[in-house]
Amino acid sequence: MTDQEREFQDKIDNDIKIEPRDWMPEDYRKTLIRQIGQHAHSEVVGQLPEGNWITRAPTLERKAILLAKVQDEAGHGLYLYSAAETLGVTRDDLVERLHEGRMKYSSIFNYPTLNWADIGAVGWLVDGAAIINQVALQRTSYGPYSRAMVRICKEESFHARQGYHAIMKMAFGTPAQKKMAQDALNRLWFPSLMMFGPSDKDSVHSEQSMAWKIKVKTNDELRQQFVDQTVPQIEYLGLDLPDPGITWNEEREHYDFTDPDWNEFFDVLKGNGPCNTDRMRDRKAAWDDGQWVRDGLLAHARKKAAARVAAE
Amino acid sequence: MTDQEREFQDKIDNDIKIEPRDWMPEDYRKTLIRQIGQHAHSEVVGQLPEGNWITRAPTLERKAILLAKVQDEAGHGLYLYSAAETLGVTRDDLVERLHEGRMKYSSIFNYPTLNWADIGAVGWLVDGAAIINQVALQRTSYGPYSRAMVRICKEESFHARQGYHAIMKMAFGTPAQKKMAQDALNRLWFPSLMMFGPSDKDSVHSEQSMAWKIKVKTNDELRQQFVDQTVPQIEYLGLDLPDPGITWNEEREHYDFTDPDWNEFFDVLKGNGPCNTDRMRDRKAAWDDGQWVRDGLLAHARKKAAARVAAE
Amino acid sequence: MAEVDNTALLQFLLRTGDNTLILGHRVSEWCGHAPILEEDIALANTALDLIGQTQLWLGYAAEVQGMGKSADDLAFLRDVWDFRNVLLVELPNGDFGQTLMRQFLFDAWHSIMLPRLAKGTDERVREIAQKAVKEVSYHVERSADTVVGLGDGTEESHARMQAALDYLYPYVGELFESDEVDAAMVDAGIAPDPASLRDEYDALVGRVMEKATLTVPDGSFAHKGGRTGRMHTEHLGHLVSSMQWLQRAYPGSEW
Amino acid sequence: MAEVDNTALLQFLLRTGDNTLILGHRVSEWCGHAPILEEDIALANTALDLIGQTQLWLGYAAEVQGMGKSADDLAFLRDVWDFRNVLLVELPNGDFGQTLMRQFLFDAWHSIMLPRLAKGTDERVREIAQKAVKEVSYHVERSADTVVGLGDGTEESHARMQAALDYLYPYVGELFESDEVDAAMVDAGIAPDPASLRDEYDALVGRVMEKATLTVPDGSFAHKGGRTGRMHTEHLGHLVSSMQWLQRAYPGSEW
Repeated sequence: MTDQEREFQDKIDNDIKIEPRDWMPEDYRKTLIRQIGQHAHSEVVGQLPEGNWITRAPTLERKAILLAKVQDEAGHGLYLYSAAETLGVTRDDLVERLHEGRMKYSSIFNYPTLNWADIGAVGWLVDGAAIINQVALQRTSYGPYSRAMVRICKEESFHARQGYHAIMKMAFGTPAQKKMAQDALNRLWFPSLMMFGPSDKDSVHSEQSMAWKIKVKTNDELRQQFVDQTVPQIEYLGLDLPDPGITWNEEREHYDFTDPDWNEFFDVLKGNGPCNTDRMRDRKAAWDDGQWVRDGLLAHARKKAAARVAAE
Repeated sequence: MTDQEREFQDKIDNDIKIEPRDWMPEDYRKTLIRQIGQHAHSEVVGQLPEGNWITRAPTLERKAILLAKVQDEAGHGLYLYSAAETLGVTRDDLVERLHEGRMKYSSIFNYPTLNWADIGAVGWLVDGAAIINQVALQRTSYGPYSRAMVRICKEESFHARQGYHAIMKMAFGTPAQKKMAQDALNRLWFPSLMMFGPSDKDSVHSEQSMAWKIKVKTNDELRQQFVDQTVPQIEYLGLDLPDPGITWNEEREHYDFTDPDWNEFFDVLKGNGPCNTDRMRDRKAAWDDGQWVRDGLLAHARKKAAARVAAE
Repeated sequence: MAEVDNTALLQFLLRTGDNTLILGHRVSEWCGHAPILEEDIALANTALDLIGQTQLWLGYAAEVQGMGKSADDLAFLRDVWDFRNVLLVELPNGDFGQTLMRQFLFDAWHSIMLPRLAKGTDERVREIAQKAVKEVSYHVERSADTVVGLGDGTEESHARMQAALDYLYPYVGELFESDEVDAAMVDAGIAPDPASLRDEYDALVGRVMEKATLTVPDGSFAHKGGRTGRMHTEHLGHLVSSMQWLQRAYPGSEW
Repeated sequence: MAEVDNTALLQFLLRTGDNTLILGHRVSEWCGHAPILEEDIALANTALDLIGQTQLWLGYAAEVQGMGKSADDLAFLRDVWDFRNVLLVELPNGDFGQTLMRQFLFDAWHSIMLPRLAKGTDERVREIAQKAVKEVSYHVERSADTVVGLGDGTEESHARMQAALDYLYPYVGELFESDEVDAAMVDAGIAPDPASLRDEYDALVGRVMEKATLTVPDGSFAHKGGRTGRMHTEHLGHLVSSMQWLQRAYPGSEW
């Protein structure tokens, strides 16, 4: 370990934030770019499954709530791209990597939203799981990322609460609505568990990330926390447990549960999820169809700047 | 008048059909190309307002009937383009003239179909009006056109009957359905009257066309026939008359009725109808988007032909 | 001031609320598909404001109607013929340029109409308009800037914006139509005669189009039929079948 | 032969009828927008045949269900989760090439399955299949010809057809899934095990793709969830909201 490296690790060990101008190991930078970039992409792609129901939201209030949420997510995308840019990449470069398949986004967004209860369930389960990750990440070692997380967490917990209210309406509604809620829970349960990543023993990047405090808790710890927090909510909603393996373990003082099907997880990662193709097709089409808009606005900005210079 | 012209007119006066290889005056040819071409275009564009409801047809039976009808219309388009081609133009040329705005189609298709009863009303009123025109045209002097008309008339009267049955279901259905039927009748009545063209005194092409038996009855005669046939049907359906001016004239033994608003007619002709832009946009997009298909199939046909020649 | 007839007031409120409902819905269709992330945010924000205004306008409309209905009932349980929005707002999104051009043409009118309503004689109308006017002054600023940026951008962006303007302009005239409903609003001091706003509108649109290097089409032809409900476009029915799906399929549920 | 369990038979009939319903609906979306007038006619004709078959399959399904429902009730009053069509047929039309590729991939399976059903032990299934098989042998001939013509056409048409095949091929595997419903059909001699048709299918598709100069993608990954109803695509919900609009908005009417 060089002196620089030791000094860097000391800061981290003493919970002193690393800032953009500080020296950092190349791998730390790369790992962060990957992680923050993927997080940003997830916010952007995450607009799509929820956007799928905006035009079918059943009341004006629900439409407004959903619009506000999707708007927040786009906003999170912005913060996160900005945080990533402090590490010396551009947003356009990150977007290009996404479109070329060299960067990922959260696999959960490769699952479809098939009934209105999914919108509640996404807030409750998906944002719920995200928050567990993100609360931990508020303590991450990289300053801009940590501060973005603080800001994002506030909004995300608001979304999770709204999601839970939405699913309550469904679970306590008509039999058809309750059936929608159950269907959503059944479909989204295991994909939500997968959001914490593979089991610690199979996780590639974990150990170094923990030492660098890019990760703060292990995948399995976070997953257990999610299960423990969510099972009582399922019971409160009067829904059937989506996994017959869920039982309270007196000894561990945690819920036991069935591991998700990791083959499915890796299939989805490879691009074979139910919606991978559609999501990327939509995003690329948005980007390509918007080229003339970006070009036009840029050309106008240059004309204006040139006119200003000429006038000076 | 030259001998050729006299001979030509004699044939017409004696109800001998003019055939493609016969000599004919250039104006006769041009007028026929315009008339048959516009008729063909009308069949093709006419798919759009009905197609607008195919995905929303309320029963499987209704969907099937509507599909069959639209299929027939495309078929009529084919016959008519073929008839026009006997006069020395190509279908592609006619399509190009349509897309460039140099040829028209029936103005009625520039009105929207806004509720399900419109589909019945189109069959009943629009096809009803078309048949009155077309029955007369079975006796038209140009052989291929006349024969196409005979064939088309059979199918069209079937459509008109089906349309009347569909509107009956609506008029005798729930109050909401009856309201749809009334709404459709009110919106489509005057545009249907316009289908016969301007009043005889304002009609540009009429006199020569009558002499050539390209037209067989005057616009006003045909329009009166339509009103006389339709008013009792409206009454049978229990719908309100769409025009307070409709009254039985004992002396004429015809219904009196209010003239349509010819300003609106000419506005629509100029391109300002409710749907002109959308209809042409749809047709042009279909044509342009399909260029690669036509090119591909042509290229394949050439390869096959070349292979066949090489094998011989 | 004449006392207002409730039938006329209801029509007026439906017109106002259906405009924001349908435009808000159209704009919301963009969600996640904008050319730049900032535009995703801006479009969602515009849609959100318009839906919020809809809740107020249609909420008041439902009260005036006095049949125990809610704003949601009006939004989700009327069929096409009962909608009273101008045709302009129900037209399809087209490309981003067409969406923003439609937005500007509506915002410009909205930004001129609302301050009048905010000073009218009906307290509820006044309150709603006062809230909305702040949002809409931001909308019009933003949509005007984008129209200028794209009109005076590249050759392609200019051509697309001119095509959007040519397509949409014949739908502008309906915003300035007057009928007996409007006359009743004028008599009661609730709203101005729409026709009286045209000069100010033309001046505003003219200024922006000049900066955008775009040509306002000649000709006074105006498509209409939306604000009377007599003849909407075919597009509205498709919008409605999506928007109302859940309420139609599962009537009487709470969401 | 085992006597058939009505629950299984119902599922089988829904799968068969929903395939034709949803594909027929998708194809009908083309109306008036095909690249050539002859194709407008052909597409309408295909849609018409498929809707006609749907009437028979879902009509029989409703009888087997024994709850007094009609084919229309099944088509227009079930929500997405109750549909049992394979995912392939609910995918969007895309361009004309994608539509025809989807059609061929389905027709090829249909043309292999139906002759088996036409010789099965259930009289009604047999009758319906015998009628359908004639129509479908025409469909598959036509769609195969078009796939060949466009695959072996220009560079552009070739590229588009290959892209369509790449996109659609992962949805083919679901046609050959087997579960307890299929086992019950096999036991009762009504239908073959879908898995048993795969070789014949691969041979047919292989022949056509070779003529079309197209490459069948490697990899055995198969999207599924449609024929069990466990997980459709997001596309089906939009199709359904349009298809069912009138029945949902005006329940209990006769049309």
